[in-house]
Amino acid sequence: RGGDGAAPAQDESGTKVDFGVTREPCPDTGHPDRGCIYLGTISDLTEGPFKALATSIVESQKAFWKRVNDQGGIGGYDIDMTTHVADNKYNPQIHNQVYQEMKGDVLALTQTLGSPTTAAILPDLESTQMVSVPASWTSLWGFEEVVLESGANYCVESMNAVDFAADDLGAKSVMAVHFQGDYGDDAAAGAKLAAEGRGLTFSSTVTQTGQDNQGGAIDAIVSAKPDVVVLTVGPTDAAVIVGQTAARGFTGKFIGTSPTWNQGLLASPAASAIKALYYQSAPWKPWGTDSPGHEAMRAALSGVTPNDGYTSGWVWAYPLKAALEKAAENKDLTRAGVLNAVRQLESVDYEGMLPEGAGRFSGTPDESLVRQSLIYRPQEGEPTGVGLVKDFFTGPTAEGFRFEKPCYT
Amino acid sequence: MSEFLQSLVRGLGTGSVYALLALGFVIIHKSTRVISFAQPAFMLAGAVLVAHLSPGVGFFLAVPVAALVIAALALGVERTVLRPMIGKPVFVVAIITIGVDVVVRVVTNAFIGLDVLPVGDPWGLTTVSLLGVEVQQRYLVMLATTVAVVVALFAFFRFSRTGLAMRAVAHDQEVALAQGIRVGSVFALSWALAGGLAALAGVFVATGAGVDQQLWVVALKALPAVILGGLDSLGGAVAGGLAVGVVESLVGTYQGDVAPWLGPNFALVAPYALMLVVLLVRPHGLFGAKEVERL
Amino acid sequence: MLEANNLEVVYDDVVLVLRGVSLKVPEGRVVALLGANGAGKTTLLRALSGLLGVHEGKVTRGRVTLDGEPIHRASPSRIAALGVKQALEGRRVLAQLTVEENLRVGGHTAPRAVKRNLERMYELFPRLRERRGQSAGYLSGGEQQMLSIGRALMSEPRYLLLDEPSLGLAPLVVQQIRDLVVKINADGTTVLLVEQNATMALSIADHGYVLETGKVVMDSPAVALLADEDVREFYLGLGGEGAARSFRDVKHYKRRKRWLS
Amino acid sequence: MNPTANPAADPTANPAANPVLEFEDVTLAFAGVTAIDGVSFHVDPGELFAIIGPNGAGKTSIFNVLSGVYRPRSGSVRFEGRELLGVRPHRIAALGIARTFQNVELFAHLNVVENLMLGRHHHMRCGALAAFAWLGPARREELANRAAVEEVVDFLELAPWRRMPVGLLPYGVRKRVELGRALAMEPKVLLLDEPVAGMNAEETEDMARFVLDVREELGIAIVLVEHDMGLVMDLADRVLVLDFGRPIRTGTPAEVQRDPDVVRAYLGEARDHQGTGGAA
Amino acid sequence: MRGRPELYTSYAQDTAFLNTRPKRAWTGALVAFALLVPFLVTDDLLVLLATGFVAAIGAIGLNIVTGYAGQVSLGHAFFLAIGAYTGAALSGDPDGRVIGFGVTSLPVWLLASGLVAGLAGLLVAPLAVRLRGLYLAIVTLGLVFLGEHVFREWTSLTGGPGIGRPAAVPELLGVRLDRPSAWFTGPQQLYLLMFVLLVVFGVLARNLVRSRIGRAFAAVRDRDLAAAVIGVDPTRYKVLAFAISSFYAGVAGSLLFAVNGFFDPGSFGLLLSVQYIAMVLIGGAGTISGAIMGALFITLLPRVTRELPEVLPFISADATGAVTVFQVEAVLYGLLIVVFLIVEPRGLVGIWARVRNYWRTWPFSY
Ligand SMILES: Nc1ncnc2c1ncn2[C@@H]1O[C@H](COP(=O)(O)OP(=O)(O)OP(=O)(O)O)[C@@H](O)[C@H]1O
Ligand SMILES: Nc1ncnc2c1ncn2[C@@H]1O[C@H](COP(=O)(O)OP(=O)(O)OP(=O)(O)O)[C@@H](O)[C@H]1O
Ligand SMILES: [Mg+2]
Ligand SMILES: [Mg+2]
Repeated sequence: RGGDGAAPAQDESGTKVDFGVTREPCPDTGHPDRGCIYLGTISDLTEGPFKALATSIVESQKAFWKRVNDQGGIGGYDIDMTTHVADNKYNPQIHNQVYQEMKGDVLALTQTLGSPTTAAILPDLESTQMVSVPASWTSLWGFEEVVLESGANYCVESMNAVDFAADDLGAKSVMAVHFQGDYGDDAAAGAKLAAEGRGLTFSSTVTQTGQDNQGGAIDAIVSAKPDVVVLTVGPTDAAVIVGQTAARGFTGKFIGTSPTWNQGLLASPAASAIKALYYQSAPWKPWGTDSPGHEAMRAALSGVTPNDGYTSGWVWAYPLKAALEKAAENKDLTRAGVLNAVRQLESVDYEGMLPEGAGRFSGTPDESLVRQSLIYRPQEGEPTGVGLVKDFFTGPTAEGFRFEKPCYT
Repeated sequence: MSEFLQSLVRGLGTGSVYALLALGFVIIHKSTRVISFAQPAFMLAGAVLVAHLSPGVGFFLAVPVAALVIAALALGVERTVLRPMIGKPVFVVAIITIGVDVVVRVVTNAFIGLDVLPVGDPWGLTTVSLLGVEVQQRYLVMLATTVAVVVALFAFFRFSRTGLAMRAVAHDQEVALAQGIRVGSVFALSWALAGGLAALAGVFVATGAGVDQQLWVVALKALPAVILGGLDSLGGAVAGGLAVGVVESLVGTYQGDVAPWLGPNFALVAPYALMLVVLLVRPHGLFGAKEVERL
Repeated sequence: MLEANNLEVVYDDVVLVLRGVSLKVPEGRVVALLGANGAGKTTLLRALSGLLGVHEGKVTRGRVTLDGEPIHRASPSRIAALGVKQALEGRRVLAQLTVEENLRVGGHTAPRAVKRNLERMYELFPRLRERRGQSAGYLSGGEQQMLSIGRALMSEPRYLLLDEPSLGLAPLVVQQIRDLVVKINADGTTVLLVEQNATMALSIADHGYVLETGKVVMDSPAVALLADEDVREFYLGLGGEGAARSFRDVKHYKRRKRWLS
Repeated sequence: MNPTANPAADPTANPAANPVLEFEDVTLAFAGVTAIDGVSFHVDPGELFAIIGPNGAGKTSIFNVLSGVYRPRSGSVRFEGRELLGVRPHRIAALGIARTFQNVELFAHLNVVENLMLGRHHHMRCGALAAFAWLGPARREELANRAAVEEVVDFLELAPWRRMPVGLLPYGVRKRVELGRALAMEPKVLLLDEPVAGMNAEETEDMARFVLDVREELGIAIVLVEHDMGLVMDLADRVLVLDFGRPIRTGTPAEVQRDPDVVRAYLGEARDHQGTGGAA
Repeated sequence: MRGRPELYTSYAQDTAFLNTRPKRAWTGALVAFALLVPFLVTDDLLVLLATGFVAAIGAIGLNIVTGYAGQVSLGHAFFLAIGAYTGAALSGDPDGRVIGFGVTSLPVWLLASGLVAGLAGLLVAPLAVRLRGLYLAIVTLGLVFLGEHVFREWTSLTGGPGIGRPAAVPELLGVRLDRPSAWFTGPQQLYLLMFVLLVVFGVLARNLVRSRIGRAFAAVRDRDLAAAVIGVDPTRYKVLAFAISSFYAGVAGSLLFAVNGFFDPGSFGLLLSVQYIAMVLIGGAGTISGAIMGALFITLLPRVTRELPEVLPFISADATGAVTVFQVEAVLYGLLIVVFLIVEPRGLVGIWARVRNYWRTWPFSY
């Protein structure tokens, strides 16, 4: 055989469909009168470094799409995202393999986790017009038509963090301590742009995941003594870095990019240092916020231990929902139709979870870029361990930034 | 100078954890000639177990309990999976231990949950001043524990028949059997010991921040340590472990100034570079026994 | 009495090596077991000492008994503890261990007597005393053979199964081994002696068996075997008339006679 | 075997004048042991020279020096006038010294033919690229050498076991395969280390026959180490007796046998060594 | 000669590549079947099989040094990486983000990848020949870690970890094989390409191992001291085995990611090396066909374990619960390897030998 099968067809209401859309109802949504749209999920679910985050994203999106179905589905269809879930072990090759396996059976991807992994399927996503939702905030996604990004990317988030450091913490020197790869490099690039723009001394150090691998970063921080360190690492690594530098007498501040935080840090040996030195930047508000979206999420996920992985998964799903709705409206639920719908999205209704105007996928990357982020501090008693310091703001650097290419390459 | 001393002490601290891990590898190798790649999983399991136990029973009870439980787990693995492989090619057995590692680790991961898990140790990041050098308490504890464990092991191997029996089993199982040595018991003992040591090491690694899924990676540092020391030498394992810790720490402190062209984080692979250099000169590590061969 | 009854042994589930072998080793005696290479002598010893498992071998029929108790299902360590000990064929020294450590390993089941027995072995084999601290792997072939025998004696077994002890030993030492067997037998150890050097074996044995391709083809008192035509010809290397032949004379004719083929 | 390849048949060689092998005042020591202590001897072309002595006297060590495995502390070893000390083992093999080993050293996972083919390794030239392609020269070379090996198989009556991995062969056959491998090398000197140890009378006779055939049909000089005095006394032209690494006597079998030192150190009293099969 | 097909009348027949009639028949049938496969199964499976064929080339290489020459190397990932980066750099876009020379012709970069990796093997070999057993294994593993460090830092070549770069461009005679053409889909073309390459490299390796060189490898493996004394230079052949094995690794490395089109330095860790060792051992060390079977087994196993939970009723297909289907998959993967090796330590080849022996002697045991 070869090839993926599915030829374009029309359903009874005249909507065009091809891949991943069936007239038969979804296996377990309980609406026998509706057809089914299948969405794929490729995530890091067993051995990889992001397992903890990934599981909550998946669970949250399950709840998200269930809510969509409960509210009547989209264009006479229910959404199924449980049939095609695959584990990529954070390995590009496995990612590609499981993608190949599911690609003929899904209309779009509601999650493709990781940058090198997603990069491994990107040419295929483009050529098959498979709209997909990343589980990351890389500035690169702003330039990929098929990839639906939400909120401020790492680059912008760090720009705002540095601006905050300069304006509110009076910092004169900044150091970026980061993982290599899209996550850390993107954030470090933003921090650098902002530091240079604001005339701060800037330095940067790369580090790797693993508790006993932070020695280099710690040595670098302790010897350079920057006023503020912008951290883009994992939670345990952050605990080691903040804890050990403090133990060695470092008194500067840390601002962590969103994936750096985990409320478990408040119970770690580094807790006191973290409470004293640590700030947390974020693209959107945490679990416990009052907004229609947050409330809906908490209702849909009642019973889970609060964690902002859930929040992220939930927010990320909105643009895909909007695109599907638009496509249904256009009576074209083919892949091409969905991509076309994305091109028509002037804004996405995030139910208050992101500021007005976010999700303008019709514009150029510079136009659609979300430039607002927030700053939090660790605070015991809050559901995810952080309390607000500075509400959505756009720092001067991000404000004037011309977004013409990804921040890192 | 104090920078140097601090770096050295930190190196010795982490090095003692590597030494504990390396001892596990060496003990298993001594009796089976196999490198057990299941050690990382046992280490992770030990740390996770302590994290779950210590809120209930307290850290100091949780540690021995966890070490025993993991020893029992290792024993079970040996009994079911390794026992049938007695006398089979060592590399096949090594691959089997990798399979075991995957299984144990995946199962353990399920108990880590979404948040970083603290192990509940009393030391935190408190430092004490020792001869003018600021040292974290936990490093001192690690070092002391390692010394105690090593002394106990040495005594055990020196004064019991078992040490010799282990070596006999390792070199020729048929000969050992013919001398009335219970090969199975020797295997079981070495796996249990190694499992317990791994659990202990896991707890120590996790004292600084907490347990996460990637904790097991630390166990790989024991590999250059055992090779450096010599695969069949307990003393070598300790020396190798400490050397790896110290080299890592000192390179981390000074390489940025001395040899920046090696790239950031060269410290993390420095033990491997050291291992390559040492083995060029001594093909059996610093204290390993030469292969005895003649025509 | 150590006894094999109608024993059948299979290797790897396919290679049938012993086909119904029966043999008796009465307490206090020396029994010799002769047979060509590959006849199954070593296999029989393994069956007696429980070491078949290491070689993927199994007793598929028949049984081995020690004083009437079946032991063919027992573990080698248990059989060794009961006092049946095999000195392995072919100098299986533990090369990495020193000479003395090798001997100590041999005394594993008699830890209290190790010191005394070490002294005894060094007296028997002075060569080993000289080499006591050396890695056994560097010993000469004959020295390794001595070590292998010494190691078996270290635990003072009740039944000693010796597999080709004279292999590669100098004539003088072969005499010593012969005397040694006589002596330990006199001291109460029962010996089952597998030998290619049939002259030596039969000269000290009470009884002898001849094994050919997995079957016992002769089972008689040693004196009777010594007198047997075929044994004289094939195992003792004596011509029909009883005179020693020169190798230079035999070289141009070939004989291929077997009892059973 | 291939008679034209037989070096001893080379008319330009002058057997009477030049010994093939000269061992001169060699001393070899290991930590604590002097394994060879000032030993000298020479072997003439076509001669069967035996070395005997108690266990640990240094016989195998002499072989190891000859084949380049051990490097003596002092002395000189010459083969056809050429100094061997410092030459690496595989070069020495290529020069024409082949040997068998006390503990059979065959390549256990290879079959008989492959083991013998390895004996011909240095007669073959094909490199990696030719081997990959298996065309022309590589293939021709393989077949030609294969023919030579089959002659050895015939000569030593190994045909029934040709395709068997040697690890599964009976001990006696393995010893014979080892001899075959040495012969396949087409050596000028053959070193045999205890070729009949562990064999019964009949197998010993077979081996003796092969050794004599090798000598008579191929004219190769042979150095024999053996504890079976029947064999040594019967076959050897001259015998060297060692004790503790030192030579105590060289002479014809008859002379050696009567020497009281030899009897005391090695043979033992009160035994008739003539004609007893087996190892005594 | 009818009725006695196994009787050889010349050494040439005896040493021939496929020396018995059943072997010829089986091989023919297998090749014919393999050529039909692209028209029978879906693209995702073809991609997987193509990857498996490439892995088989790499496994054959590892088998040469490990199975034949007895030098257990855990450094295969390092040589695979060198091949992968050589191929990718040579065929890469000259104006791209990372180093590229625009030489897209497959034969050119394929050969170059092999040669560069082979050269690296040659450089490492002097260290390797001094070591044995586990020492060698772990020292070569050290190579992998050092290599990872270099690849992480050399971002202009590798794109950096977590970012990566495009892989080698499989272009043959001006045709991009990874893109659909008039007659075939991309995966079909890649499948056929990899299959042909596997056959070529498999036959070459087979030739090598039955030559004097292959025998010398085996001699060095079984007993290197004795090998030297009969005229085989152990050092030379250990070095040669390393170089050839690395050449194969280089070739496989350059192709491995051409199927995906993209890779990052994180792909070349301990895990990859271990997978290759597993391929060799599971297939059966010291046989070419074993390496191929082992490579296919390891490549296809995850796919099988992904399918398994669906047919095992007691496992819920839940992605997030306490016991997720993915944990079950991962555990199954580990367990299958363990159980397989316990049951048959000689690998797939051992199973084959058993089956054959069984039928040969059937219905008689013994
Ligand atoms: N582990 C094994 N697997 C398969 N076959 C075996 C095994 N061990 C021995 N054999 C076969 O069993 C037969 C008998 O072997 P055994 O070693 O018992 O003979 P033996 O009489 O001791 O000979 P030798 O005088 O050579 O020591 C031989 O044909 C041998 O090939
Ligand atoms: N590599 C080595 N290292 C240390 N000692 C050695 C080594 N090789 C040999 N020896 C010692 O040298 C002495 C001579 O050994 P060699 O093997 O030459 O004896 P041999 O005459 O062949 O004895 P046998 O008849 O028992 O085989 C022995 O005492 C042995 O222990
Ligand atoms: Mg035997
Ligand atoms: Mg000798």
